Amino acid sequence: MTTLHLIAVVKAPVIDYKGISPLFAIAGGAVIVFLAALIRGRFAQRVLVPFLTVGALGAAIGLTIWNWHTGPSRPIIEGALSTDALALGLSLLFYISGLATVAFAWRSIALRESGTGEFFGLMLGSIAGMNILASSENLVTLFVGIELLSIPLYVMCASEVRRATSLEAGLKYLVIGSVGSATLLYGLALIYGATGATGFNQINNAIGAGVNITDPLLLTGIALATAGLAFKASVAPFHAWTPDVYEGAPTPVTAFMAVATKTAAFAIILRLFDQALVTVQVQWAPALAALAVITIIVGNAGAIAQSSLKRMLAWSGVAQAGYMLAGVVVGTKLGLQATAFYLAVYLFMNLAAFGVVIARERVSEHGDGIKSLEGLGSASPLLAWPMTIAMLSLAGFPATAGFIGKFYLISATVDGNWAWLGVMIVVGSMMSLVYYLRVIAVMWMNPLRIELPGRPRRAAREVRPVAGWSPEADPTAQPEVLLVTLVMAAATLFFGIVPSPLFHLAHDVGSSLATLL
Amino acid sequence: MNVTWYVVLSAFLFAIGAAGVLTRRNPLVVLLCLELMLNAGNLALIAFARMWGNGDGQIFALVVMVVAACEVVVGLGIIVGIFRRRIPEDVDALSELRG
Amino acid sequence: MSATAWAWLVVAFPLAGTIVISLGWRAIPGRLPGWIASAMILGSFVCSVLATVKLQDVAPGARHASSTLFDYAHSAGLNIGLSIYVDPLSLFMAMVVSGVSFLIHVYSVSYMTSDRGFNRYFAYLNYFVFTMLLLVLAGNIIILIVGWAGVGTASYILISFWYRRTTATAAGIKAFVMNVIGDAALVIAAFLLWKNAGHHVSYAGIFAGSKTHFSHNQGTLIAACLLLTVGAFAKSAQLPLHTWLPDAMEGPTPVSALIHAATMVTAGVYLIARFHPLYEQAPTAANITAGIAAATLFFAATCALAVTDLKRIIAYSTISQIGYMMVGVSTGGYDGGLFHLMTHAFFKALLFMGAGSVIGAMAGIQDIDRMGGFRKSMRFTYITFLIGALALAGMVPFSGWFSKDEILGFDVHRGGYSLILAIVGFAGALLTAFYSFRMVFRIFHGDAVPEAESLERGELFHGEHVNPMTGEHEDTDVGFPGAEHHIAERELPMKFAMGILAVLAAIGGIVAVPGVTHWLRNFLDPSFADSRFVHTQPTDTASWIGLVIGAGIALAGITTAYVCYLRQPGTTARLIARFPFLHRLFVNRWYFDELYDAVFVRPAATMGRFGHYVIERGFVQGTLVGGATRIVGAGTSIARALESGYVRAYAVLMLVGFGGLGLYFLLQAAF
Amino acid sequence: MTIYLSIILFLPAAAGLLAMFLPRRMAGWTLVGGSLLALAYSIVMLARFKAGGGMQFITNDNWISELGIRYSLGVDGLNLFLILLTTLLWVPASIASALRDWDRPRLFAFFLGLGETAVLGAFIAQDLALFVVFFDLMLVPFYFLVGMWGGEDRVYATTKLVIYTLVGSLLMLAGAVALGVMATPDGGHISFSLTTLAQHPLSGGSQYWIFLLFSAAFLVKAPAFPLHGWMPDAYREAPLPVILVFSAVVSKVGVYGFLRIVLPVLPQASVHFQELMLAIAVVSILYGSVLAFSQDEPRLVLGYSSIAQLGFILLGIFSLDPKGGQGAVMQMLNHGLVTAPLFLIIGYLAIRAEGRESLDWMGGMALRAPVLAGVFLIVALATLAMPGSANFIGELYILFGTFQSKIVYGLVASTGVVLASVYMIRFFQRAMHNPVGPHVESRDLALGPELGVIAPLVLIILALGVYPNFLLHRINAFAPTTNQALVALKR
Repeated sequence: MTTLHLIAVVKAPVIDYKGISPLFAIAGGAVIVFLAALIRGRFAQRVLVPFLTVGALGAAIGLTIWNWHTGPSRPIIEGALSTDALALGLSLLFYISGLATVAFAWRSIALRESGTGEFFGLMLGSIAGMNILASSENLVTLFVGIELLSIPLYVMCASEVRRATSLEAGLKYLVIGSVGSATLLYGLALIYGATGATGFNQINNAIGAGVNITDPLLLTGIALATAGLAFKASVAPFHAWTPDVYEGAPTPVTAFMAVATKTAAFAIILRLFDQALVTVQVQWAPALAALAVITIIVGNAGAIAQSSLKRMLAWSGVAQAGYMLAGVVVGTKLGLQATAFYLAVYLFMNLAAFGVVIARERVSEHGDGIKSLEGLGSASPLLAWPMTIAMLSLAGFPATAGFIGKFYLISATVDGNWAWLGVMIVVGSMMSLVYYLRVIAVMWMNPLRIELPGRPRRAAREVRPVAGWSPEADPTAQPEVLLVTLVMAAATLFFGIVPSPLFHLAHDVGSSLATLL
Repeated sequence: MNVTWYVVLSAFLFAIGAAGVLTRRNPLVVLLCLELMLNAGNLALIAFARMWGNGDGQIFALVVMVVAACEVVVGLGIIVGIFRRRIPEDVDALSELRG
Repeated sequence: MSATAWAWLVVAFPLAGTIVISLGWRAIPGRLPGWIASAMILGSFVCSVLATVKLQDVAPGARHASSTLFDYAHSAGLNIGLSIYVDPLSLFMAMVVSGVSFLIHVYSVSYMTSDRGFNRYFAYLNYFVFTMLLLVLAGNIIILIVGWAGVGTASYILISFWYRRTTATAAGIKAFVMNVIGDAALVIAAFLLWKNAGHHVSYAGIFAGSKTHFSHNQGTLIAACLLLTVGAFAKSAQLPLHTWLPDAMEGPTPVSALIHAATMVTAGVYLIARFHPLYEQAPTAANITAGIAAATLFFAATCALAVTDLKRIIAYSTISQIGYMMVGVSTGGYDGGLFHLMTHAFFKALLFMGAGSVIGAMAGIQDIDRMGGFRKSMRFTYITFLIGALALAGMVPFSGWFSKDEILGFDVHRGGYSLILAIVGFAGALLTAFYSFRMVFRIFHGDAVPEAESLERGELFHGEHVNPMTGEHEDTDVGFPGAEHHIAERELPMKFAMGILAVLAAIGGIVAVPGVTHWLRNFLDPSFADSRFVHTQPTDTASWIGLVIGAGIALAGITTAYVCYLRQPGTTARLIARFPFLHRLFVNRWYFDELYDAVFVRPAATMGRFGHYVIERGFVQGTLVGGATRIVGAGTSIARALESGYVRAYAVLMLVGFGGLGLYFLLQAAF
Repeated sequence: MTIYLSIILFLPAAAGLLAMFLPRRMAGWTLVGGSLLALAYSIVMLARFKAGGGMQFITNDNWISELGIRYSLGVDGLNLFLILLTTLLWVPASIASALRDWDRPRLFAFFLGLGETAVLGAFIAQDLALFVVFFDLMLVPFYFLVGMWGGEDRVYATTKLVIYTLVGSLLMLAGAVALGVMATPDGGHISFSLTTLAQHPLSGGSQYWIFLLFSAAFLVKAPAFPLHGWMPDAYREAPLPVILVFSAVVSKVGVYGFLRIVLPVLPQASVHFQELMLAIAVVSILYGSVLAFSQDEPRLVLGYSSIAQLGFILLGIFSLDPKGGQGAVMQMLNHGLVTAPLFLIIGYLAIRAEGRESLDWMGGMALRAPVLAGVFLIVALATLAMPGSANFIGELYILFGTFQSKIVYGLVASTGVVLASVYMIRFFQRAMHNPVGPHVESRDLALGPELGVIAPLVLIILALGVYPNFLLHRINAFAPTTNQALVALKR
């Protein structure tokens, strides 16, 4: 009789095909890319497949804009997926980072090791996962999204199969990631157990109505879920995988993970906490605040004294996650907007930085070591300037988007009566100066010595220069990377001086969660 | 009958799995332990579904199984790659990246 | 033209001279800068005389005028105009200053001829006269301070005029710093008066305000007056701020004559005379001032007995004489004090000029033990120097006799505390007479030293250029008066200046001969009409008795000196052998320099080193900077130690984090 | 025509940007042209400035409405002369750097111009957030200028400089945001306009901690003891034209912030912490002076002396008395005006001592360089606030203000006057007087490149010494806005 009951429950959901079209574009694009990759020949591999990938992403962007709307979310698949400005806005970020990754990866070793189609197909799959995650309405789709996001990434990390560290990164990411998702799953299970619902809104209503907000089952569930998501957003103490995986993975993948994965993670964190669990904010806010502080401190502390740029950026990514978490903690509309704004800014400055790293590691005998930037200011300003802008922006200097982002976050914290958290952000930025400025110094001031406090590291991994390039090749030898870098740096500057467009987007995003005041 | 025992059992399973991940050094065993953790989640889901009398949990569990399968596949693939590189299959040996 | 207009010209002339000479330093040939400078000073002397004449026209009650060029600083309740104030007192000072300055300029023209810094010298000298006249004519206390510091600067640059001499530069910075102490004291005094006397900085305003705002002998007023005294003492080298003046003799001799004898150092006397209403309202301050001044006059005289450096002897005598003036003006004997100021300017400048002439003949050597027997070879110098010495000793009928004894007579007449001061004064007079003739006899009498003999033969002895202090040989770049000796005998301008001063020193007394002439008093009285002591003057008979006593003392002193140095040479040696302690005390100037070195200079240097090595290196760089660095470094190594690279360790970390979270939430659940 | 402050503000940066795209030789002179234009324009501004006319030449547009940041500029008695000081002193700095041949001169010109724009922005801004933006932006060009063209240890020095100063200004950022957010009434639109903030003062408690954040920023910038850790390295390593403007102009931004922001916006806190700040000021005066006369490097003599001088300025500000405030403003200008020539002179001395920048290697230079000696003497005397210089009037006002409110601090501070005379005269003597140093070749100022640069500054110093009221009369304008309120509040 329960089976009958089940059959009665399970019925085909209503699907809004317009709303789901971006997801289709991506998923379909993935399939097409996989198929097209079967075609032999240099043209197909070097041109067609990347072109198709770009096409899919472009289409997705177009459809997203077509779908753009503000206000409360509209269901795509009844009770499973829904779309609103939060989902749409953040998925735009996924697509942009996807495009950037295509450019970054085009000449990469990973591509030839793993095969073009596989690489790009997996990337599109991962983006699809992020898309689902961002617009998920319910614990199941949340989990599906997370896994669809992660599993391709595990592969991509390990895609340079000839390189031990790449494999190591892959396995580490897999193991830790699986622990994370298991934890998350268990947490979700407990939340379900406590509330009896999987839909976010139902959970919210349940907590509001029947369930006691101090129900240990629910709270344990929240704790576990928090841990699982914090892992994805590489929030301390769940950050440990980040530096290793970032360093080990092929740099384009690192760039992709750094921006897209983090954005997706924050998308779902925002949804879960500010939509499903907003009524118990008093309960989780202090915990998240504590996490944010730990993350800021640990991230910045770790980034100092790194001699590998990728590793340094990984640590700084951890720190930045801490800043953004502060925006989540306050649980206000302003906080949501600030976080979304910062996510966008974060994308620009990190992609700019990674672009330079990629361009350099292919030609420099120091690989991604900080030494690879030595004297870049005079050697090739075209690369030095974007890096400089990115670093200044990450450090939060004015006239860069990073400054506005921090400003916004701090005002959100103060506005939500979390002023001390704002001060913590500031303290973190102080620590961060040490390593950001060192990068600039290396590029411009060809210093007599780069002082590295802490224990000395082994020489940074060496990358075989791509065939036929001389070490002092000018950046225009890889125009696609240069282009992305310059665009991103320009965006960083532009939005530092004229941030209003981003503010409008952030404002729309803010309007999407009706649960916030 | 009371659903609590199922939950407790699942908790035990989860703990065992976690312990395995922490203690075992062979990547294959680690993968198995991860499976254990996921399935602990499944058990809990089923139990709660039973408790609430709605299907969400069961559907969830089905999805999780698929996912788990995918994870294992990827994991095994990477392990094979490692094996090819003649790296001893010992998770502690994979510690070149650190600091 | 009004009196103030002339007064502005008085100030303007030397300023113009300074600018012209310093800008035209290369264009103007030969001795011309010297003559330009002298002409400028002459101009301001004439103008001050004219101003005086103008002022005499009006009734005695109205003999004061002030004029303001523009607002110097005017905001926030502080209104300072760039203004001058003309009354008999200021004009008297102006005349004395410009007059003596003119003569000394003339003297310098030949004295400095062979110096490579000729033009610079006269630019400085004119600048000094400018600031000095600004000081005496200033219309409010702030402008007074401006002039006050100006003369300090001028004295500094002229003391270290021969800047290659480390001794000169050391003396310069010493003098400068001590003067700045005085300036600071004046600023504070100015504030106290401004705040408590009704927000005025002009003299008239301050005095009117102090009448109404201060009760008799009120604490604040005493404090203000004592601060004024500190300023005055710093400038006039009274105890305990006197140590810079003897060292200031590093400057060229005419500078010593002008700044460190005749004019600048007497500015303190002017200051107290100018602020006499305050001192009369705060007798305590006046008495303290007078007491210290009396101590100074005696102390300095004792030093003058013992030191053997010619210029320093005169310097100490200057300190001592200024002590007399200070006693005079701070006990109410304004006429006497200023009278002595004038006569002292004459005879002391004269003495310095003579000394300069002698030093020229000695090729820069200043030690009187090395001198002797110049009587015949330098007759003119001898006579003038003798006149100066007699005036200084207070011998009948020279100017010093009248002026010194007018002060002492007044104090005796006033009685009480002043009587004690007067007695000290008489004692000092004895010493004065002795040491002044010690100089005369040691330099001009006795057996002729080689320099003197060669001079008699008409040939000029060319000595090595040595630093008289350190005795080290110096490159001629340093610049010297006596590349070929400019001694009064050969140089007309020097003779001219010394001659005039000799006459003045001799007959300067006639301006106030008790019972005969009251020119000076009649002239000055309008400035002191409001004084309590304006009518407490000794009768003429009493004054004459005082004069006779003074003459007697002077005579006694001179005779003693005669006995010691001419009749029975070696007496002094026996005295020294008898009282070695006293001699050591006097020769070392009562160890003041050593004291200050130990109390101020060395501690300051130590503090500097301490600050540099301990606080700066240790605290600021070490603790603050280093500490922060170490903390961050520690955090870094911890964060990276956790990043061990072992997957399982990471899993542990995650579970720990989860444990923390779970614990927190369960606690939430519990409460 | 009205004065558009934006022109003054962005002209230098524009010139620097232009220089980036011109041939190397022209780069330096392009910047000189730009700074001269800015100077000329600001002189016109001075001519049109109405004393006592309150805030003038106002620009007030939206910049980032979402954050309530407005692009609002204005000039009043408080910042009028600081703007002029900036535009004036950038001229000798840019000339000095144009005369010297750097590597990468175009970049140098760009950063120097950017620096001027940032400093001007900090002075002109009438919106707290805008002020913060420019205040932080200032560091970027100076970071590069010191780090790329500095001495041996330049990277260490510049990193230390930027981190030190930015630690302060980041705290200020937090404070500023908090201020703006807290001051807005619920539902009201957030605003950082200084006038608005001054009208809605916060409650005492939050005023206090915000005050501390701001002071941290400003005291580090000044620098005041004990927050001057960056100073010795930066002064030692920075190229001369850069340290010239840094010491003469940039160091004023901090103390300016006290007058422009802290006093009007946080009155209770200012009164509450008055004694603390006065104590810091006095300690800075004494400590700076004492260290100044135990240094052998001219740059450090100036460095520590500026600690002392800024201590005086701080003293005047926190006397919370109109006289003190005006004296402080005046002293900012005077200190800038004397510091710049002193740094130029250090350059000239170094040239004549075979490039050795140490007093031990100098001495006796006056012999064949009377003009240099004279100029040096005038500037040195002005620096130690010799009566007759505008510096004296500045210090007089500061001391009067301090005596008025807290006489004890004033008395202690006045010993600083004496110490100043010690270290400045020592500096002068050890360079110009005494026997000739072994490696000194004494020759007078070259007419064009040396005298031509320094003479105008010296003339200005002299002119202001004769007629200081020229400054006071116009500075007076701001007194009512800040100090009166405080005085009233203290009663």
